[in-house]
Amino acid sequence: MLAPVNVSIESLNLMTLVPMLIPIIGALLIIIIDLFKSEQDKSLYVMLSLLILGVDFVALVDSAGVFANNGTIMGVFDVMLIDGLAILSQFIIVGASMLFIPLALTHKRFHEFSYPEFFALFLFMIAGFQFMVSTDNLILVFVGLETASLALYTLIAMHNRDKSFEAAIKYFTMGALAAGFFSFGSMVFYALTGSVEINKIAAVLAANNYEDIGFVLIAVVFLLASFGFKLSMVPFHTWTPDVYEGSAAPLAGYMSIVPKIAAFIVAMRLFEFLIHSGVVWLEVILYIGVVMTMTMANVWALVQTDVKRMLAYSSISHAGFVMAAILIGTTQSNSALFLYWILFSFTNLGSFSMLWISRQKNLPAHQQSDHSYDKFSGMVKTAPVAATIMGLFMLSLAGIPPFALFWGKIYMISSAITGGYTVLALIMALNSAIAGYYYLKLIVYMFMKDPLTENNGHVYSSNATLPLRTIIGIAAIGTIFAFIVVNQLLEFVTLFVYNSGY
Amino acid sequence: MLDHILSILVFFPALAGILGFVVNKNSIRSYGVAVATIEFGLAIWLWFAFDSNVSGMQFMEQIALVPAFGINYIVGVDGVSLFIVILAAFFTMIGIASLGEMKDIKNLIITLLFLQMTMVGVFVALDAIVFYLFWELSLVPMLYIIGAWGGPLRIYASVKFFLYTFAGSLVMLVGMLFMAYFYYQATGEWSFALLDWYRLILPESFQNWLFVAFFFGFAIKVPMFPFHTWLPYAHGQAPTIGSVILAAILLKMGTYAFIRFSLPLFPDASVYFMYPIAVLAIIMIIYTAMVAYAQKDIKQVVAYSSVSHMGVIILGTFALNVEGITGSIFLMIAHGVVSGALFFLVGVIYDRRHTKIMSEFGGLASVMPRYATIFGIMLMASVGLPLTINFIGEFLSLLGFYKQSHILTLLAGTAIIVGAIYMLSAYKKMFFGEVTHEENRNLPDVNKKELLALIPLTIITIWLGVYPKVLLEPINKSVEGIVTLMHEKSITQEAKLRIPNVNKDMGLITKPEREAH
Amino acid sequence: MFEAIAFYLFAFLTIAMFYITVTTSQALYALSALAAGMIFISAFFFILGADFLGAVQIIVYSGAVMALYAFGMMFFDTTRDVKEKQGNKAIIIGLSSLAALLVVVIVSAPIVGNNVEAFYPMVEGAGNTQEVGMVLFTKYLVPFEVAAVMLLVAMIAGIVLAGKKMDLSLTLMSDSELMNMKEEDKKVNV
Amino acid sequence: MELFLYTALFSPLVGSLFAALFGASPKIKIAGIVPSALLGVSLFSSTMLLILVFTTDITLHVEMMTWIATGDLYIPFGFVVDQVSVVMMMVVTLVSTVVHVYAIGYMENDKGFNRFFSWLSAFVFSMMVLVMSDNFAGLFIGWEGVGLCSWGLIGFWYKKESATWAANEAFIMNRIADLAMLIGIFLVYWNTGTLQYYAAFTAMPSLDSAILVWMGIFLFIGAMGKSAQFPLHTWLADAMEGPTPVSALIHAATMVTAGVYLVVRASPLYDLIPSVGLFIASLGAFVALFAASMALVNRDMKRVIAYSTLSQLGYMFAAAGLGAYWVALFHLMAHAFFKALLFLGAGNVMHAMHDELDPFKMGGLNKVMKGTFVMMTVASVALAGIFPLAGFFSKDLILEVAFVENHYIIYSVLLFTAGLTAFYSFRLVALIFHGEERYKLFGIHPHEAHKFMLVAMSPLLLLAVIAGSFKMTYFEMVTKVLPELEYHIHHPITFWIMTIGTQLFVAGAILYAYKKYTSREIKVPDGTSKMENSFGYKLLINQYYIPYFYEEYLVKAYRELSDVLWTKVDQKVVDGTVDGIANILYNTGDTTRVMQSGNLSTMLKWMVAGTVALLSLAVVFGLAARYSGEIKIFLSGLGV
Amino acid sequence: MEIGLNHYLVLSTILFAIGLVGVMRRKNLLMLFFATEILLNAVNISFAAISHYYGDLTGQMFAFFVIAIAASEVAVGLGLLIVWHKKHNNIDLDNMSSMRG
Repeated sequence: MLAPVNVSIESLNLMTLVPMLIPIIGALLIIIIDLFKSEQDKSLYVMLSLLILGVDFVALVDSAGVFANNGTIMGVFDVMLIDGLAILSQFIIVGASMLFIPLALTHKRFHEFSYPEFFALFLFMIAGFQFMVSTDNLILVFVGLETASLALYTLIAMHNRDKSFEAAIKYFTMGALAAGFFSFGSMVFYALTGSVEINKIAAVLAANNYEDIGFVLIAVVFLLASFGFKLSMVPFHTWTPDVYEGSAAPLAGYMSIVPKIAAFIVAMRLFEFLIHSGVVWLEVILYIGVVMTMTMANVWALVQTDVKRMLAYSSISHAGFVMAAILIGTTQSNSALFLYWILFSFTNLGSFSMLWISRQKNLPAHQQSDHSYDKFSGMVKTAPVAATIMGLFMLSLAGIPPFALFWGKIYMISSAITGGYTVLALIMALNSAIAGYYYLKLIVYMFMKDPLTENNGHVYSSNATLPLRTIIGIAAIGTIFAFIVVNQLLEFVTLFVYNSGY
Repeated sequence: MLDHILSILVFFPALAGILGFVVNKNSIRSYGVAVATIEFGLAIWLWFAFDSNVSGMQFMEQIALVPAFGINYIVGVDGVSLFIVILAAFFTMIGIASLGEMKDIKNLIITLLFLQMTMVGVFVALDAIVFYLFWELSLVPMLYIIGAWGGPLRIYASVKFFLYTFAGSLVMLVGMLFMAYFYYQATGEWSFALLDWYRLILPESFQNWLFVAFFFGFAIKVPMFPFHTWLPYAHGQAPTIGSVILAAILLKMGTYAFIRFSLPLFPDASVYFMYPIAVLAIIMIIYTAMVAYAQKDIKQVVAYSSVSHMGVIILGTFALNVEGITGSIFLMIAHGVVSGALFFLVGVIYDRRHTKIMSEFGGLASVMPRYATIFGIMLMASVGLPLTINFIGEFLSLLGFYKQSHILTLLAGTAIIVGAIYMLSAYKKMFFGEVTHEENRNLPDVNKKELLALIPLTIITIWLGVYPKVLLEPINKSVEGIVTLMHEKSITQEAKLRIPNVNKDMGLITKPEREAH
Repeated sequence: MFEAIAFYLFAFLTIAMFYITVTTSQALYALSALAAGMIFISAFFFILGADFLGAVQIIVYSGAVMALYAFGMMFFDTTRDVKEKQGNKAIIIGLSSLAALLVVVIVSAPIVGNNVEAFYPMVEGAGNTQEVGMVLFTKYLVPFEVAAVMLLVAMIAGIVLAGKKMDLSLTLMSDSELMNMKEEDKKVNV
Repeated sequence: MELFLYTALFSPLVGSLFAALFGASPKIKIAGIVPSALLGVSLFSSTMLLILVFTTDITLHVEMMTWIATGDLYIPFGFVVDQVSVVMMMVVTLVSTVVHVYAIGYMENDKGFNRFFSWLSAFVFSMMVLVMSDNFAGLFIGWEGVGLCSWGLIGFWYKKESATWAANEAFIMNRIADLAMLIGIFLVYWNTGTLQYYAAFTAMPSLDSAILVWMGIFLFIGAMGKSAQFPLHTWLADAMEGPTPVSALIHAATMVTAGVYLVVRASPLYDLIPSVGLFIASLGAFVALFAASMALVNRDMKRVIAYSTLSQLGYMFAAAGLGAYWVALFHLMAHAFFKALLFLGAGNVMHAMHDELDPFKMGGLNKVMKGTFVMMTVASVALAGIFPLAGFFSKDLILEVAFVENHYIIYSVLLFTAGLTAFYSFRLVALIFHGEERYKLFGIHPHEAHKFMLVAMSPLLLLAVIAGSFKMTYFEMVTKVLPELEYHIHHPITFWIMTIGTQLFVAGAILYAYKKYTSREIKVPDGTSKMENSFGYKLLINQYYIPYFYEEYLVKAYRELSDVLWTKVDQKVVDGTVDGIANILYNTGDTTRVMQSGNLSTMLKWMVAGTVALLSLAVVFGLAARYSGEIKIFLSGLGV
Repeated sequence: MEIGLNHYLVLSTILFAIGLVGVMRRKNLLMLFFATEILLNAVNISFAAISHYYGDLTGQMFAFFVIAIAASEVAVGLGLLIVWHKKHNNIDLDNMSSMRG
């Protein structure tokens, strides 16, 4: 017979669950409100979500304080792992979500926002991501990942037009394949070590001195394939441009940030110890993968005719750039990853929001897609402020100082140099130069071409409302004045990363 | 106020640019002139306050920016940078003052003010990252100026300009980060401060690698052969004001950076690479001069001539002695004035005829005598006639390099021949002969607004040619400091030999302090 | 011995079933084969002593497959073959057999079992379901709850996507159409 | 006394600037008068300085201000008035004053009157800087300055294609030499540490002779350009496109002699390197003959005189090269007077003939142009070196020098050239002033020049006649600075034989010329005569095909090479590479974007393919695991 | 003839490979979903086997959650399938390539 289990509530550290529970409860709240009184205006749900996320953020600040004092906390039968990485990434997840959600308050009506379920699913998704990053148990990672992904597929499809269905189906199907890869990889690790917890896997492997290197590699291959999919590394990236194009612009922007940071955290937890224990193969593979992802994505972005697709490829390239941090695997590089991603969130969300406020429902005849380059011709003449802001985001993405991404970029390249990856640093630098071309292309269209005849500038803000403008303003300010906060950010991030042992 | 004069110089135009958005379109020109004049006044004030007897940095300011990563906002000025800063202020002023009727003039003037910020910033920055910041940022306004107000190929030209320089400077950035890493290894602290880096003595192989990394950034900016092809496009397509500022100031960033970074940081590498670079410089001089001769477009002639002259500057820089480096700095200013003026002059005729093809002209000397005269003076300055500003620089640069190599100097000296060839033949095509095109017969001579820009430039050209001492003295002082530093830092025998020992009795570190009193 | 026979038998059967599933052009054959395969897999679970898992497998998949059947009926004329344009078969077969081969090469090597300890050992005398429950509600309580959320999400997603509201796309409607629709709604309500 | 120095130096500049004020306005007399008057001031000051230097042997040395000072380099605007420079100053100011006054008349109908005087005075200023400077850099200022003014004045009639072409040619050719000069200056600086004449020359004897040789060669190449020595001589004949006063002043009397002046100035250097001196002398002798031969047949009055100038410069170099600096300087001075006179006379003729230059189209002008006739004849006699005119003293001396120094080849060449000189000079005189009045065929009505122009020329006439008599005074004076070498043929019989022989030879040449060219058979040549078709004539009239060679093989080649460099190398190769890289990237994107076919099935296949690729790599690695050590070493090379 | 862990692993791998074939081969969305189910089930066998051989319950847990995930995926997948079918009246992947490049 089984002996009864006695567990004290204190030992469970239930507070580790608080940041995830808040959005779940919030989501349920939204469903319940809808149950009692349907047909509410979307603004209610937007503000409610914002509020919930705000509370979540405060809760995170609180756990950050606890972490700063006590170090890493394990909770609920050691499933939860609240370390610096978890906290930092949750900050990014929740912060980016807070920037995202007001974008629902558009001037035009779009299908998804008429559902209260949209907001509920959104909050569930956040919770899923939060679980995913704050554990080292592969089971919870998997479940969290799937929760978030399933919600995300739905959010994409809810935009309700052909392209978004297509995007959702593509994403979903490939996601299912990736899920298969993930479970296979985990299975091999389990077979090797009898555990699905990363720290234990690491311990057992180290104790075995990596004798079953073949098995380790199989596991790594499948896990790499699955996270390669999430992080859209070449050649697992193929969904990215299509999905971004198919989904609503802000969601695309969101997808370029939040799911990726979650995946980065897991990848960091999974691969870091392998790299440090001298699995050269992984190093080589990651090296190739990083370079391929950066370069090829850039090269494809060059030939795009649609701004959103271009931004999709560009975000692939940025992800590749950041992936280098995991390859380098020093405290500096991991800090650089967070710094980069925080700064990237502002800029990238800002640029996708700019696309969002210029979203048209009916495309004019000459326009092939929602956000083709032509559309932005001569924007500076008809909408100078908007053009300037958009230009700013592009410059920041290109890594022109002193805008936000520049600081991330130099810290990342510096970490490559410090880590001994000189060639990689050079490749990273040259890729930035290639990337310059397509960002510049938009600037060229906006600033140097003449406006199309029927374009009176209204189109660039046809979807704008005060909340949208506010978000863009915040993103712009964050992009321009990043240099003021970079130091604090850097110190904060480094402290958290260092104290988590990465 | 003097304590912060450099920051004011850097940020005043940008601030004014932002406020300029509010100014009405019809008054923006006056606003721009006013702002630029104030800026120029400040620059002149800086000159007066500048102590020529100090070889080190003056008016230094330091604000922590990202101390965790060793990035600080540090600015300072010495004899090397002082005059380029003044020149930048000057050119922006006369550039705005002489602007003709153009579309979107408001955007243009605001852009120019931002450009001014970046230009001044590059020359006063003493932190590598801050330097890089302004360096990169300067591309953006220029991109816009060329791309929005340029000729038919403007987009190609501007994008090429941007990407080419951008690519080069990214390699340089890697070099900078590497340098900081070395500093970190040596001292355990991150620092991008140039003066900190000066104290670092690197092993020779590292010096060479880093030199190459920096070289890419600088060489493309200069632009050195074979990285020069963006320049003719940029100049050919840019509006007058763009070409003027590009030639007068932006190109100087590269050569300035060689003196500010490459020489003192990597003295041994500088010696190691002296000959290859000199050979490149000579190719630049002769080859681009020949290409200039083949041009049909007067602006292209001036553009290629710029490259050719930049070759002399590079050569002077890599003379690695006081004469050569002083000469190259002086030539930077000289070339700024002269090529700026030449581009102005090309702009004058372009405004009237909307063509720059030389065969469209001919006989202008009788139609526009004043124009021809000023053009002639600038032409003679450009070919380096003594008592014009260019001569001093060219003479000193070549003189300096002669110490390093006789035969190469002889080859480089052909600059004065080939320069004369393309310049005189261009002048002949445009100004001499009978008036062959009817539309040229009644062209108005230079007007007051244009003279506003051209007369000061002419005066400077001759004044500084006759009395260069005002500039040479402070430059010389700072250059002596640099050469001393290089001599003391160098580790190879070869470098010790090549770089003269200027002050045999003075230690490097104590030098600035001693001279300050 | 029994184990070996059972293993090979069911191995053959599952492979055969799944092979049919992925190759047949008859939707109903595929469905049936899939269902059969699932059942055979549960047999492995029973062989391996994971009774609870076996039960869950049968229950879940019978439910899921029933649903699939329903859809299959809905979407296809079950009497006809499903036409699928096939691209390069060599790629498909090559890639998958290569994948299998490579993995098999490595996997067939014996695992070094050193240092592997059962963190959640099976307890003698307790039934499998009991054991599973014990672990599930202690160690895996959080994943379990998250899985509950996941199912909720899936449910909501299914409802939303399959719901009638999706028929009319607000995204594609122009402003005037939207206005008309609102007015009609009002009329209906009145 | 410094005041005189400054007035001598700067009054031409003031004059130039004054005239420049009216540069763009229509002709105004005062723009010519004021500069001329200021030149008079300059002449006066120079005279005062001459007297001062002559009487007191003071060397006046002033430093006006610092020009360039950096590192160890220190170059002031320093001026020195010593025996040598004061002679040059006298020559320059005197001839220029004359030419200025003359030009007031000569240019009276020219639109560019004001501009002309501005340029001309500027030239004088540059020339003064050149001769008065106390250092090489200052010399170079003047050197380039005269080059500039020469450019401006040759191309004065800028509407004429040939004039502007000649101007550019002159400038560029001079530039070639200037480069060598610059190199010479660099050599001086880096080896002596200074550019001041005095200090540099003091330091030179202790230097390695190889360095000195190089210095001497480079400085002399510089001189060759300015003095139009072979092979840089072609510009001088072409420079005759400029107004005649310009030719008189610049291309006869002053600027072209700057090279000689440089060699004389640098005499301490050339004394140390006799081998270079010999080369100079030989080249001088060669040029003397070479130029004279071209003058024999030329049908352009001014060009004939120009070749004559060239030839005389050859004499000067021959003298200077042999160490007889004072002789060279003396000939320089004498030559300045009679050659300027000759040119100005030619100017009168041109005026009279409405810019006709072909002497064959003239003839018999002595009837209408008495004054000019006299002057040109005297000048020609002086040029030919007939006793007792200036040319005799100076030129004969050079022959003596060559003889005494035992350079008999040089001597005989120079002697032969003297005959040629006499011949072509009087060929010209005969063709212009004697014989048939061929101009009538062309309907020209010649007239004598303004009186005041003739008056203005008279000082030159006077000097051309009497300059020789100053020989000894001059000798005493300049040898305070220059090596004091007297050249006496010790044996009086040899001396007399030589002198008289030379005189007879020359006189014979003159007579022959007269006989040949005053005859009534002289027609305007039409290219049919036997002589005109002879090889020698063709060779000479085409200037030994040297200009043709330059044009065909240097200028054209340069132009074509430039075109190739631009269109092929710069656009195709250099820029093509840059664009090529960009295009490769772009095309890679364009061709590989098919990977993104948009078909889900393909995407899934890619994903599986990626995994399989990783797996294969894993297997490869797994198999090679035991070689991991080697792999690591290999990868470390990649910076991994 | 002992059936060891490796046997199960190999079986699992083979089934997984069959799943991959399906994923790559199927152009019909519904049939594609079958293949993804096969992938997950293939892994489950191994989890159960490892769990059995190590005497550790974690594997069973994992398998349990995988089943849950598979079920959820079916729900969402079918939802998408229905939507698509409603609009296009087919579920062929080849008709699903409006976005490319």
